[in-house]
Amino acid sequence: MLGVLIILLLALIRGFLISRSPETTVQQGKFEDILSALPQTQCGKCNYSGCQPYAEAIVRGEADINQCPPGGETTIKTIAKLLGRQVKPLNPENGLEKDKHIALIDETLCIGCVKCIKACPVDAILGAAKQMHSVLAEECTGCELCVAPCPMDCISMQAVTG
Amino acid sequence: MSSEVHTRFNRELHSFPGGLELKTHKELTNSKESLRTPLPDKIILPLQQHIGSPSETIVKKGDTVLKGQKIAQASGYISVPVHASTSGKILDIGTCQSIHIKSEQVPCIIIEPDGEDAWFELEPVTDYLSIDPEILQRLIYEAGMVGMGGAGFPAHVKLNEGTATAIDTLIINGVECEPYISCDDRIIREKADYIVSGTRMLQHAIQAEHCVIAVEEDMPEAFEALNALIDDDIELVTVPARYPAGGEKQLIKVLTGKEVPAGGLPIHIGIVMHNVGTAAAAFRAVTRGEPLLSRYVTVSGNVEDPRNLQVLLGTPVEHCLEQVGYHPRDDEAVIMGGPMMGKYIHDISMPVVKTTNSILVTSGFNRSREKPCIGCGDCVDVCPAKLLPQELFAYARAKDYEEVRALHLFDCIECGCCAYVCPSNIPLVKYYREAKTDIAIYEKKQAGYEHARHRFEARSERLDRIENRVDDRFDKIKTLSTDQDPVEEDKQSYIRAAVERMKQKKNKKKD
Amino acid sequence: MSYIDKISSPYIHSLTSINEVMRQVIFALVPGIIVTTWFLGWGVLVHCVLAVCFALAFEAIMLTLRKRPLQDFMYDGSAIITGLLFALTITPFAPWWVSLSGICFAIVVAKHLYGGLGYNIFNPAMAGYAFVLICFPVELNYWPTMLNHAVAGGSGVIESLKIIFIGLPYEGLDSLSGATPLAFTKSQLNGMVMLSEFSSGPLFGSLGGKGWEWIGLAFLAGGVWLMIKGIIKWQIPLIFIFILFALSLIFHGHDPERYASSMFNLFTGGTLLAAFFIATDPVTASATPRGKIIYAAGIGLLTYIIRTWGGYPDGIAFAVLIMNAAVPFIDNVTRPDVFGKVES
Amino acid sequence: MEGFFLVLISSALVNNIVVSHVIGTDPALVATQRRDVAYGISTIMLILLPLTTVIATATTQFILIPLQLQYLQTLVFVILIIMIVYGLRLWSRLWSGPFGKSGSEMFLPLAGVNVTVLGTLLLNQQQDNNLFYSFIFGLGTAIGFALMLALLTAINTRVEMADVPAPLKGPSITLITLGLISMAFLGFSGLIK
Repeated sequence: MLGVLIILLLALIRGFLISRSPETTVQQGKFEDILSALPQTQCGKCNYSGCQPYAEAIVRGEADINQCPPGGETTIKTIAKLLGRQVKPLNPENGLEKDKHIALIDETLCIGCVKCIKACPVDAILGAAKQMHSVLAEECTGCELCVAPCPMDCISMQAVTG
Repeated sequence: MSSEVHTRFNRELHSFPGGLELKTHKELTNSKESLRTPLPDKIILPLQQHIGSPSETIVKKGDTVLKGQKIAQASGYISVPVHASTSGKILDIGTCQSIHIKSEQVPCIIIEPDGEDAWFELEPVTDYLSIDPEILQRLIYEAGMVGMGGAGFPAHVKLNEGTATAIDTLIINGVECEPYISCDDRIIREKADYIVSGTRMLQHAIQAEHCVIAVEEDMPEAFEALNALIDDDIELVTVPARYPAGGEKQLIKVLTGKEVPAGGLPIHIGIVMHNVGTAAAAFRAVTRGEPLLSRYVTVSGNVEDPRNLQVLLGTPVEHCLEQVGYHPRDDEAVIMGGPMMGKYIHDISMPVVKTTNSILVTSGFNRSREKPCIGCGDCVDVCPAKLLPQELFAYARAKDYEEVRALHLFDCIECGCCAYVCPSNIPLVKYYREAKTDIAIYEKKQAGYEHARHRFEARSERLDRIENRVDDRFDKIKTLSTDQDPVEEDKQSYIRAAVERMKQKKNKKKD
Repeated sequence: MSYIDKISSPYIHSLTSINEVMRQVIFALVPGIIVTTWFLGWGVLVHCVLAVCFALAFEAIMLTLRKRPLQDFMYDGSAIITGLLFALTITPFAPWWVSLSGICFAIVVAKHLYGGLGYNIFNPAMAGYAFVLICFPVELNYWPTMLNHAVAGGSGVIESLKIIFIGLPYEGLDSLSGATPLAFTKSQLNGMVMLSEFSSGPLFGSLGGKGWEWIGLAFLAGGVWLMIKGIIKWQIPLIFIFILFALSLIFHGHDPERYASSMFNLFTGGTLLAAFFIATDPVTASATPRGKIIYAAGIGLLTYIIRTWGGYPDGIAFAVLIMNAAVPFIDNVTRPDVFGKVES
Repeated sequence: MEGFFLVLISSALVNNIVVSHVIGTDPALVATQRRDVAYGISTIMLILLPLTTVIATATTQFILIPLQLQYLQTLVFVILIIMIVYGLRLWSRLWSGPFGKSGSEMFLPLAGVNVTVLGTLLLNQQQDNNLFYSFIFGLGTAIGFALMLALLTAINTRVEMADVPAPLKGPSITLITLGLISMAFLGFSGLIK
């Protein structure tokens, strides 16, 4: 009887302490670090809508660390180190790592539909409706998001040297 | 003899950590008179012979230039002009193979000499000790002067920084610690007067309080030549022959006992160092108005007549080698620079540049296979920067750049001592260079990530803002009519029409 | 990667190589092996041959399994050294399978599971020795007696082979074998017998255990030769010896009846072998200047503690292994300050 | 005084919680893959273990034994540990606590739920230590644990870069290392009876 009482009492104190204790886990502190290790192409190849949702998913433990093709090996290594996990090869379902490419608009075919401009996550395409569009090579992250929307298939990815 | 001088100036010598005692092989070349190299068929002048940004061409293809005429101007603070080393016609402005820090292909100007070697109009300044230091600096800058010891840091930058801070000591470095090279030894013996006057001039240019000329203890003739000319205003010191005693930070440690802060410059502790070659060339540039057009180059190794040459800048290496009897062999390599820090050149049509101190033909590069590191720690003992080469190597190979940086990779001077002693034959320096390059790439990438993220966030914010406003407008429109948005419909039809038009065009093209 | 990237400065080399270093170490071991054989019988030599053969065999097997080039690693001599050191630490009366299992553990577990030469954390020979010492304490307990070395029953070649491959003749065992001076001292001291009562006994010589002093001197000679050649550095052996010497001096001075003298500690057991050949193994020793000192001092301290108060008569193997485990940590905390370090 | 050193050395080295009693092996495996985790857990253990052993001993002596409730010992210990862990956490959140700004309190839950703490408490009870020796025992155990983590983490970073056969990479080679270290620590056997 007394034992039960003591256990109950202890459990009560414990419950009180837990309820007052703020909830953070080891992983949550790593969110910023993981996000900054991602290439910020917002390409969605990881099956998440952007880099931030993917970083959040990693922190929650939903997503694996090898789903970012643009970041490739370097990114995987960095995240693995941040989380103390084993490095693993890139998941081929998400895509393959390749050298940096940037989008190039074939200006003879462009009809000025602004669809690619809307798709670009970093505002790297210049142009206005019914005007020819052009890619700012310096700003392009090579996410390929502008390729699919183009009705003329006039956007191609070109490898960058250097 | 040297002890006398030591006591005369009470300079106590210190020692730097690590280092090696190497067989110098300087006897091959240091007792032979240097020769002027005849004009080559072609002069190739790379626009980047220095650390910093490349110079900009100011001549056109087909122009005729005179010897000493400026053909490219500096493109920034850390940059210098380039001058034509002889008179002739500009054959081409293109790219060439050259020894340079980062890339192998650099833009260059190719001159076809006319054989007359006609001088451009020169403007000598004789009262160099009484003019304003800033004018002196300007003259030296206009002459395209860079550090001639090997790194090629623009000389005027060191001088300018010198006037900005109070300089305690100017050190003129005649310590040639790399084996085989004797061009500094020769230039001191042959041009001692230039060096001593040049030293006084540089001292005036940076307003240094003290001035030291340092030579190595195995160059007694050079010491005597200088000793005969100097007064009490300049200290002449011999330092023990120990590789890499001629390294900037190492020599400062030996002479003053001070350590240049890691990641810092000698200027931070009130010291400026120039090579003896720079002093001589600077003197020439000011008193005779001749810009930097030629330099002493040691050509040594497996050649018939190893010796020092006075070579016009831009002369192909091949041409220099012809002067001393070179017979190419399969197991040999030609190296620009010394055997410890030089660079292998696979194309001997490459030109001699402002930083070329030596051309070496060696068969020593054939090394046995790389074995695993056994952690013997020999490299730790010889490292002059007090690093841990074996750990650097392990982390560099594992591409753990965070750790590599924590181990001070960027304080590595790539002197090669560690690789020299390594019993496992590991080319450690190669790994460090690769790691340095990779880190630079990684940082660029990371900066790109950061930039992209910034832009993405800005865009998201803007879209949010617009959406809110659009929503407001929609609400207004909705209250007015329930019809489809006319603007939107117009857009759609426009796109459809345009697509049709272009498709027809495309088809036409195909036909 | 173009051809140019494969050639990198420096283009000259000191021409030392692992093979050369290992060869010198093997040469330096020769006097020690000869003297040990002289005092402990042919069994020593038989074990040396056995252990080296086993070591090379396991090395070859592991290299083949791991698909590494045989010719690069077989001739580096590291397996031979492991074999020799192992053979010199076990008793010449040990059966052949002790060598087999010890070397197997040394080469397979301690060396190749970690990636082979250069990557092992623990000294293979000492890991192998500690392994057999824990697994077969009885077999390792019989040592040839030094009393009449030249004519001892176990010292003929045939006799030695018989003992190693068939087993010890259990009748007449006492005339053949006995405890090592270290083990004897330990058991006597544990039995509360005063040191002065037995230290003049037949097991003891002028410096250390009878005969052991000469063995120690032979290893000392080999070690000094290595130091002169610059193959091993002075820090590790000398600091190890100094710490052991100093500790035993203090305790011996404090109570000469309970603690053996410094000379006894140095010249008995594997002290000098360990000091010059085992602790100096470059792979498993610390590489930083300060780390080397801590590492060597640690081995000296632990050896003395285990010898004096622990359960094993000679603690060197354990001391070396424990310090091996600590080396990466020591290396991390003793990184030297970079040239021109800025005080922050 | 002699007892003090005996208990300290015994719990830290001779009967090391990680390599002699294999109780601490699990957290050692997890924590030694990364340096900051190892550091955090070690710091926490150094504070948590002495504290819990003392409180647990006090609880046993002043509550459980007088009330003849020893059979509840394990259960009470489990609840005690969680209480103390969350108490420490609350403390560090509200008044910066014993960890200062190191951020180590992040690892408190990790340290709290592992078996090492409970194991230490039970071992301590087996030895019938009084309050003072309980404290020393807890401290010694924590020192031994931290020492092992330090060694293992350093070894792991080196082994990670080694040419370890692929199937053995990661925790498996750490276990082998632990095995070899335990073997080395057998050298201490007989040091303290």
